[in-house]
Amino acid sequence: MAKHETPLLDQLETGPWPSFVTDLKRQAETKPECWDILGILELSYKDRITHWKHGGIVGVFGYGGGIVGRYADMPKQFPGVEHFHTIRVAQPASKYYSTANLRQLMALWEKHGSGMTNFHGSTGDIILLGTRTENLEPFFWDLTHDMGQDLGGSGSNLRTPANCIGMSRCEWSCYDTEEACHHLTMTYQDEIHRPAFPYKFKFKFSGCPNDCVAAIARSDISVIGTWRDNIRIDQAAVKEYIAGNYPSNGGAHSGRDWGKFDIEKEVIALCPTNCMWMEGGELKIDDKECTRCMHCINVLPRALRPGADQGASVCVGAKAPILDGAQFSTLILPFIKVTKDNDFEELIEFIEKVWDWWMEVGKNRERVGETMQRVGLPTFLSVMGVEPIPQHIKEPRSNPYVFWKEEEVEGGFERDIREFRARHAA
Amino acid sequence: MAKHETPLLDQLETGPWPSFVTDLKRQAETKPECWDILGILELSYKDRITHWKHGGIVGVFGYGGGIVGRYADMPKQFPGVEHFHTIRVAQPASKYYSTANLRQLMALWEKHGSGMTNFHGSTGDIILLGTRTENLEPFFWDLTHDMGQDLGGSGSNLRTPANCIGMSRCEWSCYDTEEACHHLTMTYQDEIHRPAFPYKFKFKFSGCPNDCVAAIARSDISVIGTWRDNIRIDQAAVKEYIAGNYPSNGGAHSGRDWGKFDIEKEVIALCPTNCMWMEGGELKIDDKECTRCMHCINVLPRALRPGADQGASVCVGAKAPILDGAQFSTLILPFIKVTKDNDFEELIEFIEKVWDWWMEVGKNRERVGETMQRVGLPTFLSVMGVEPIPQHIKEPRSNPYVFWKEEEVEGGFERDIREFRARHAA
Amino acid sequence: MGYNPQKPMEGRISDLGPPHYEQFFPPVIKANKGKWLWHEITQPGVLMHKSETGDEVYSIRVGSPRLVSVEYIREVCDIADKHCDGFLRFTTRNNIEFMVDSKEKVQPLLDTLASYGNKYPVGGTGAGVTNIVHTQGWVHCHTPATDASGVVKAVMDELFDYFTSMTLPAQVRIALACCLNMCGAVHASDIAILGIHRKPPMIDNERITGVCELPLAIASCPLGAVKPAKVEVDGKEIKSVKVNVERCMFCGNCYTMCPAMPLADPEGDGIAILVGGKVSNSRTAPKFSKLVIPFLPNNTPRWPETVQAVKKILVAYANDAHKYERVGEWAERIGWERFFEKCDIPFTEKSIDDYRLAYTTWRTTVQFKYTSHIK
Amino acid sequence: MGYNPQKPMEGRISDLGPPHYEQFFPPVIKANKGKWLWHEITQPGVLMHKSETGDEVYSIRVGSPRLVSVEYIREVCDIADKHCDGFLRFTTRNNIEFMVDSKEKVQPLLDTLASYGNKYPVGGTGAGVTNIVHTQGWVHCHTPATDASGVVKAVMDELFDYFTSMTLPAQVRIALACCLNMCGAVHASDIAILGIHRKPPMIDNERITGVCELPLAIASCPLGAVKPAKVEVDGKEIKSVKVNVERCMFCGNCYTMCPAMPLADPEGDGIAILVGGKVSNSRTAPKFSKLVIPFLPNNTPRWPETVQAVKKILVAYANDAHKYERVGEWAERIGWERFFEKCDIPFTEKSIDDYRLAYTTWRTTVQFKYTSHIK
Ligand code: SRM
Ligand code: SRM
Ligand code: SRM
Ligand code: SRM
Ligand code: SF4
Ligand code: SF4
Ligand code: SF4
Ligand code: SF4
Ligand code: SF4
Ligand code: SF4
Ligand code: SF4
Ligand code: SF4
Repeated sequence: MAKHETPLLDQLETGPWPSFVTDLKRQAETKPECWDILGILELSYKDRITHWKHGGIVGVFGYGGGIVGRYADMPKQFPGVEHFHTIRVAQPASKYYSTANLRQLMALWEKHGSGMTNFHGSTGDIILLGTRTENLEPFFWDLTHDMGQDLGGSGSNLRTPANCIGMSRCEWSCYDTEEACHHLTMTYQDEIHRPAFPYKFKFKFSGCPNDCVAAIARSDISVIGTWRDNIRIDQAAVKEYIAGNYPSNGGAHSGRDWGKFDIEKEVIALCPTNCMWMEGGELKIDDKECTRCMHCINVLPRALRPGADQGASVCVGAKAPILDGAQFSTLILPFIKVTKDNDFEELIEFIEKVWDWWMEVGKNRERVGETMQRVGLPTFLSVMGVEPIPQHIKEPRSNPYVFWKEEEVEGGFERDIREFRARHAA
Repeated sequence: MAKHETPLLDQLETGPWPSFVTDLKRQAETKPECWDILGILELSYKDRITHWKHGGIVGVFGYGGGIVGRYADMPKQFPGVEHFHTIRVAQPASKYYSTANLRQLMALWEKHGSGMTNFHGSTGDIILLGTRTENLEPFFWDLTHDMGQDLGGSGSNLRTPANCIGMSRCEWSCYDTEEACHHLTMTYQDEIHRPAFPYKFKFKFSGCPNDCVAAIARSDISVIGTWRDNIRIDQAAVKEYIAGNYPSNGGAHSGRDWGKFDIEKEVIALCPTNCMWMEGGELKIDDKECTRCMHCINVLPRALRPGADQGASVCVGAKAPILDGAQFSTLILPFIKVTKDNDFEELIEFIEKVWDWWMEVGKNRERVGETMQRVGLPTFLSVMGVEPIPQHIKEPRSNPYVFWKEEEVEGGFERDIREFRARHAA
Repeated sequence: MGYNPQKPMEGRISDLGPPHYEQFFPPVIKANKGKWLWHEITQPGVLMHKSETGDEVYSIRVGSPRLVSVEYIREVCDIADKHCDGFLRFTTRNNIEFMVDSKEKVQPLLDTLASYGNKYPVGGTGAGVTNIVHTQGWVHCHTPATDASGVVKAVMDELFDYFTSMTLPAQVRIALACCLNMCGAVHASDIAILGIHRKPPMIDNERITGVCELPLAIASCPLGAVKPAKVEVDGKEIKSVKVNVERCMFCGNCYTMCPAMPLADPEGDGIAILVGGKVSNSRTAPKFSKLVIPFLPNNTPRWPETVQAVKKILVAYANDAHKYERVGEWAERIGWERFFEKCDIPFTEKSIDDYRLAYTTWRTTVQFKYTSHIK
Repeated sequence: MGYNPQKPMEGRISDLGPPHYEQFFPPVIKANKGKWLWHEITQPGVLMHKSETGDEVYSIRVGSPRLVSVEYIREVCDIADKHCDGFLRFTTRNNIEFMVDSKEKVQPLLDTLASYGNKYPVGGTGAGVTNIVHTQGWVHCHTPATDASGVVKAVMDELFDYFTSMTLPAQVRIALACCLNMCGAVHASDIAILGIHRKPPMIDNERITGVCELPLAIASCPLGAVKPAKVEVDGKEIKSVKVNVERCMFCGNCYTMCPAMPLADPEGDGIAILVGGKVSNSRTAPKFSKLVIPFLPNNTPRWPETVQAVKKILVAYANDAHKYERVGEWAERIGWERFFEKCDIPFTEKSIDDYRLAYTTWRTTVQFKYTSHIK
């Protein structure tokens, strides 16, 4: 039944990890265009080079993003993938689904597309992989009308925000990442769908410094939960850990015999700030020295919890390496409250300040982190109206090249060389 | 008797630290030009600005360095310092002197100069501070003929090399810094006296990683002693330290009560590689993990000594911040033998390779460290014929921007776009 | 009804955004959101979260190839319908999580999963290897220097036991990106598999006029290697560009801006391995991955060199690192010179940075270890 | 005889180099070179080195202002003649060392030194403050932004007790440079006192033609702030330069290249304080000093603001650091936010790098401490 021989891809059907080739082949039985996916991919395996052409601007009316155009360079041989545009469907926060919802979406995709998907794309969208130009509008119609759902982002706009699972199933979340993500996504539908930025822009929301959505590595604005009071300690539970009655790190290391749990070695000595110690059988923390790295909490989840006065740190400017090398986000707001109670006011205000500025000064295809590098962190802070504090930096500058402003220097910059020379002959 | 009132400078005659003002005044009694030093300095204290003009090229015949020209911008008021050139006299290695030698030099300076000096300049020279142009040749004549001594460096040449006290009085020196410094200084008299480099070039020699001549911070070639076998341990002495019978760190901390010596806390826990431990009352070192930081040896000088197979690491490229920010020297040769037995052959060969290259590619006023930055470390290593090893870097690159060379890539760089397009339609 | 191409604007709905997440919560999640107290990984792939209400939720994590069919998703829905009241979720690393609200429901679910053969491997938790975050590769993208799904399949086949167990010193996050655009967090992964080009772009002079804005193409090059040029096409002089191949570091940014500058090539393209990145703030700050193997060939269909390289690093790490120590923390503790030795990776000058912040990576101390690198 | 200006080349000798060091060794040094086994600081300023021959040498270290007269050196020679067989040495930090070959000879030497009043302070060893390495300042140089010897005198008066004792957690190396050329190791000092300009250069159009090579002046500016310009001087148009003051960061490199671009100014010039540098490889690698106080005025003759700033940092360090911990190691352990707080130094944006490698200093983690900086 195979439309193309795939001797190379067939070799990816062995081995314990589930095989996308097997899956494609099964799907091809009902969606014959999948044979052409297999065929063109097999050809790439033979040629060791992609067979997709460069880009192609397609979309649905009124949206500047959400679809990535794609055409095969061998349309004759593989007519089923001649057009092979992907559709990015905005995922729900935390990526929970009902099977009803998923089945409905799958039915739509069976009707309008290739039958193949990515659950999920790296940004967070549901990726529907491959369809023809003429199917885009009908699919979009059904998606909006039948399912009440929408496309995600692509292009120079706000990309689909994403979040870690947060409070819905994690004990450490310091704000409601789902609600923050959803609320901001809804607030900025226009920014998601209609490109007006110098380049792409991403939000990601993690509930604590473990950063399970990798916000600090790959979002222009990274909102990462934290607290400002003391780590909550259950001393009885500490004792249970010491006694070996609770598994360290929630059992994460139970596959190997690491010996008896040793609180000194495994917690206290690994605390990066050395702010913990045992005293009278109790675990003590000098919380003002704690940098909330999460290590001790991670290792002793039944004994330690983040403090109760919770909020988030906001960092700005992460991106992939092109062009200047990769950037992590830089800490800009050490602590803000992030809550629906005030409609995420502080966060929204900050975001819009960043945007206003970046839209004005950002160059074409310049991520906000690059703009920050170009103008310098002091300038960025000043345009944001954020007072510079040592928390913004790892360490003070080691070069002495300070840009003094004229108004800071007594007497200003203007001087009379003749008057100077009268006192200091050349 | 004072020729000028010095109410401001007079305030520097109080306080416990010896006063250069008092010293100047006393010298002024026999060398009246010192009054003008005081006078012009007092004026600077009043005006808060220097009263020396920019440079001025003076020197002795046949030398391109050794003298820094200087003229006062108020010669009328301060005729004694109208010309105020400094003379850099090459210091002996380690800066040992006989009083006979010093007295003779002082007599010369009393005769030909201002009577003021710096013992020593930051590079290491004896600085004779201030004389007139017409005194330069007579001074040089007397210096060479009567004392058999010579000028040091200034300008775009090899600057006067300097060294730590080394084997002559330090138990940790891993090669003879004095002999190395002296030998290379004599070898390169021409390079010291006749500028032919793109910019200044400095050698400094420290006998061990404590680096008491700050070589790694301020010399284009930094030769720093090290060893490649095991730290020598006297276990009996270790016991004495533990018992509190020997003062830790050679008594360097004896001014304060730091409590009883604790080998675990003060040595083992501070070892940056964690390669030490106590076993059966003995101190053990896993020497292959040791990075020879010196800390344990510093703390236990009577118990530990550098290994016996000694030599030096050679680092390249330190400099002050202008223009790119300060640089420390970068480790290039992890270990070489540095010994008179082979006339410092390995070191000399390396130095000359650096010079040959730098003189060819270095731009005007570009220190070798800047040239290294400009061409990149891999290129520098390759022109030096040094095999790249991980010891050259703190960590591997985190960007993926590798410059592949055509010959490294199968099939080379040349390709036929038509042939490509035949297989990959645009 | 449906879309009517004759009246494209009629009845159009837009800006709906994603569905509200709450409607997809399994009941036990809905009831306990914000009330969770602690968790425990009861066996590889099975997490138990305990609520202050006394409720428990068991999450069974299942590896997925991410590139999945409609049929596959339907099958997953079948499983969720059977065991999980019709709910499920996906993790940030493309695993599937089936949640049940009591311990008793775990084993039947595991049994169902097992009944599909190797299709739904349970694991990816704790101190093991979880799913490889990856990108499109030859399945969809125009700029890849390698495939994505195929490499991931080959690597995960080899590392399968690390997915289903928790025997490593810490979690190990592996990511793959098929070009330097690095869609994902390859730049901050314990082990990163990165597609790279090694040949400079060709210039398609016959097409460049129509498809490129030359000033943008020229400006796109971070190293100024793209220069304006005049060339003759069919006897007519046209404006085009040329590339100074000496200055090219194969980033592909020019191709992103200009389709007439392709750089892909069967021999030129392949994989670089980077290691030691991390994202979490646990103990140490986030770290970038560092390039340790500059090139491995695109040896389809199973990339044996890449698979072995990843495995070798993982095994060396597993044998040597301390409990809780991530790959990058381990490498920094033992020193990179020792890392190369322990992993038996030949060191090349390609690992030495010569880009913009390069000086900060030079070794400006005489602290080093004697390894086999020093002859 | 002497130099004969009529025949300048006659009898000229050159390239003699420095005298051979060995002739200046005190006998005990000559006899024991390479044989030393260990040392001990028997009291502040007094080092004892023990040789494998059983010999001992006692070195008495004495602080010197470095800027010293012929008379001063003669006096030092008198002391060395009296006690040290006519030998002495200078350290790499401009202290004088008098060496004697037995313990008995120490006290008489100390007594002699004491007889000079405060002229020959004994100290500068071990965990204390040793001499301040410094430069020329207004005594000799053309580019200084502050004086050298005067500031050092004022600071050392205040820190005198730290020179004569060993009560600090570790050695503290203070250095002063009077301009950004940083003659010395100010860029790698525990505490650095640095003269800085804050006004852009003036252009002396009347003199520029004769004294400057304009292309060199233009090329000298690392930020391209110096541009060619045409100006009128005495009714004639000449070629000159102009400075874009917005881009100037007052490094003074243009003045070094071109005397017609002076930038010194009584109000503009002053002192910046940098801390946390080190040179030794002990425990941690060499570190650069970091700018923590951007500006203090040239308040002659005793620079009280500078003196107090240095003292404050030193006291905070003395109170808080662990044994063996250098200033920079302490700051990194407690975190720079805590450093500013403990030293009671107001943080300003001037401490935030915005030069070439700036990004590497940004805080790319959510690890931080709550200090008073967070409102
Ligand atoms: C589909 C997806 C990869 C995947 O398989 O998951 C993807 C695919 C593409 N990315 Fe991406 N990026 C995807 C997530 C990312 C991420 C990860 C993230 O968002 O968390 C990054 C790194 C983070 C960041 O934004 O820096 C990322 C960094 C890039 C870049 C480099 C951007 C930069 O500023 O350095 C490009 C280049 C560009 O924009 O021209 C890029 C460009 C592209 C393009 C559009 C190719 C191009 O040159 O125009 C790819 C289209 C592939 C295709 O044929 O469908 N993609 N891209 C991901 C989006 C799916 C989704 O919506 O969920
Ligand atoms: C005298 C001395 C300072 C002192 O008081 O000790 C000194 C004085 C001058 N230095 Fe220096 N430097 C002196 C040691 C240093 C050092 C320290 C060292 O050599 O260990 C450095 C830092 C290390 C380095 O080389 O990078 C140093 C880095 C500079 C620089 C910056 C060089 C650079 O590459 O960044 C300049 C600027 C220049 O060369 O134009 C400079 C320029 C100068 C000039 C010549 C001024 C100028 O702009 O042309 C000064 C002449 C002052 C005068 O009026 O006499 N001086 N200079 C030191 C030489 C004495 C001696 O020979 O022993
Ligand atoms: C389900 C998920 C969040 C989600 O919204 O989907 C999640 C869930 C949990 N993470 Fe995570 N993490 C998830 C992605 C991440 C990521 C992001 C990534 O890998 O791309 C990170 C950052 C990775 C990095 O640092 O490079 C991440 C770094 C952590 C850490 C930090 C560990 C460390 O030592 O660095 C912890 C704490 C721990 O494991 O001790 C953690 C802990 C946890 C806990 C224990 C939180 C809790 O109490 O429920 C969860 C179970 C851990 C487990 O699987 O062993 N989670 N976690 C993600 C599962 C991905 C997967 O399918 O494998
Ligand atoms: C005499 C001198 C060498 C010379 O050729 O003149 C010297 C001599 C000694 N140094 Fe040093 N050092 C000398 C300048 C230096 C310098 C250079 C500088 O300060 O400009 C350094 C690097 C400074 C830095 O790291 O910033 C230096 C870093 C050390 C260290 C490393 C300490 C550390 O913990 O970082 C040691 C080891 C120790 O003290 O435990 C050391 C140890 C020693 C010993 C104990 C070596 C020995 O066994 O004899 C000597 C006596 C130390 C003392 O004074 O307490 N010496 N020492 C220099 C005295 C300068 C002075 O007058 O104060
Ligand atoms: S980032 Fe924190 S809150 Fe979010 S899932 Fe991970 S551990 Fe939980
Ligand atoms: S969260 Fe991190 S810094 Fe804070 S006490 Fe725990 S281990 Fe230490
Ligand atoms: S650098 Fe080493 S060998 Fe030289 S004086 Fe200092 S401690 Fe001694
Ligand atoms: S020299 Fe340094 S690294 Fe080596 S054992 Fe001693 S303390 Fe450790
Ligand atoms: S990493 Fe590169 S090749 Fe892969 S999907 Fe992203 S843009 Fe395409
Ligand atoms: S691949 Fe990158 S470096 Fe090479 S020419 Fe294109 S943009 Fe420039
Ligand atoms: S630091 Fe500057 S002002 Fe001071 S001596 Fe050196 S060049 Fe002159
Ligand atoms: S002082 Fe420095 S930055 Fe300013 S114009 Fe001169 S060279 Fe340029």
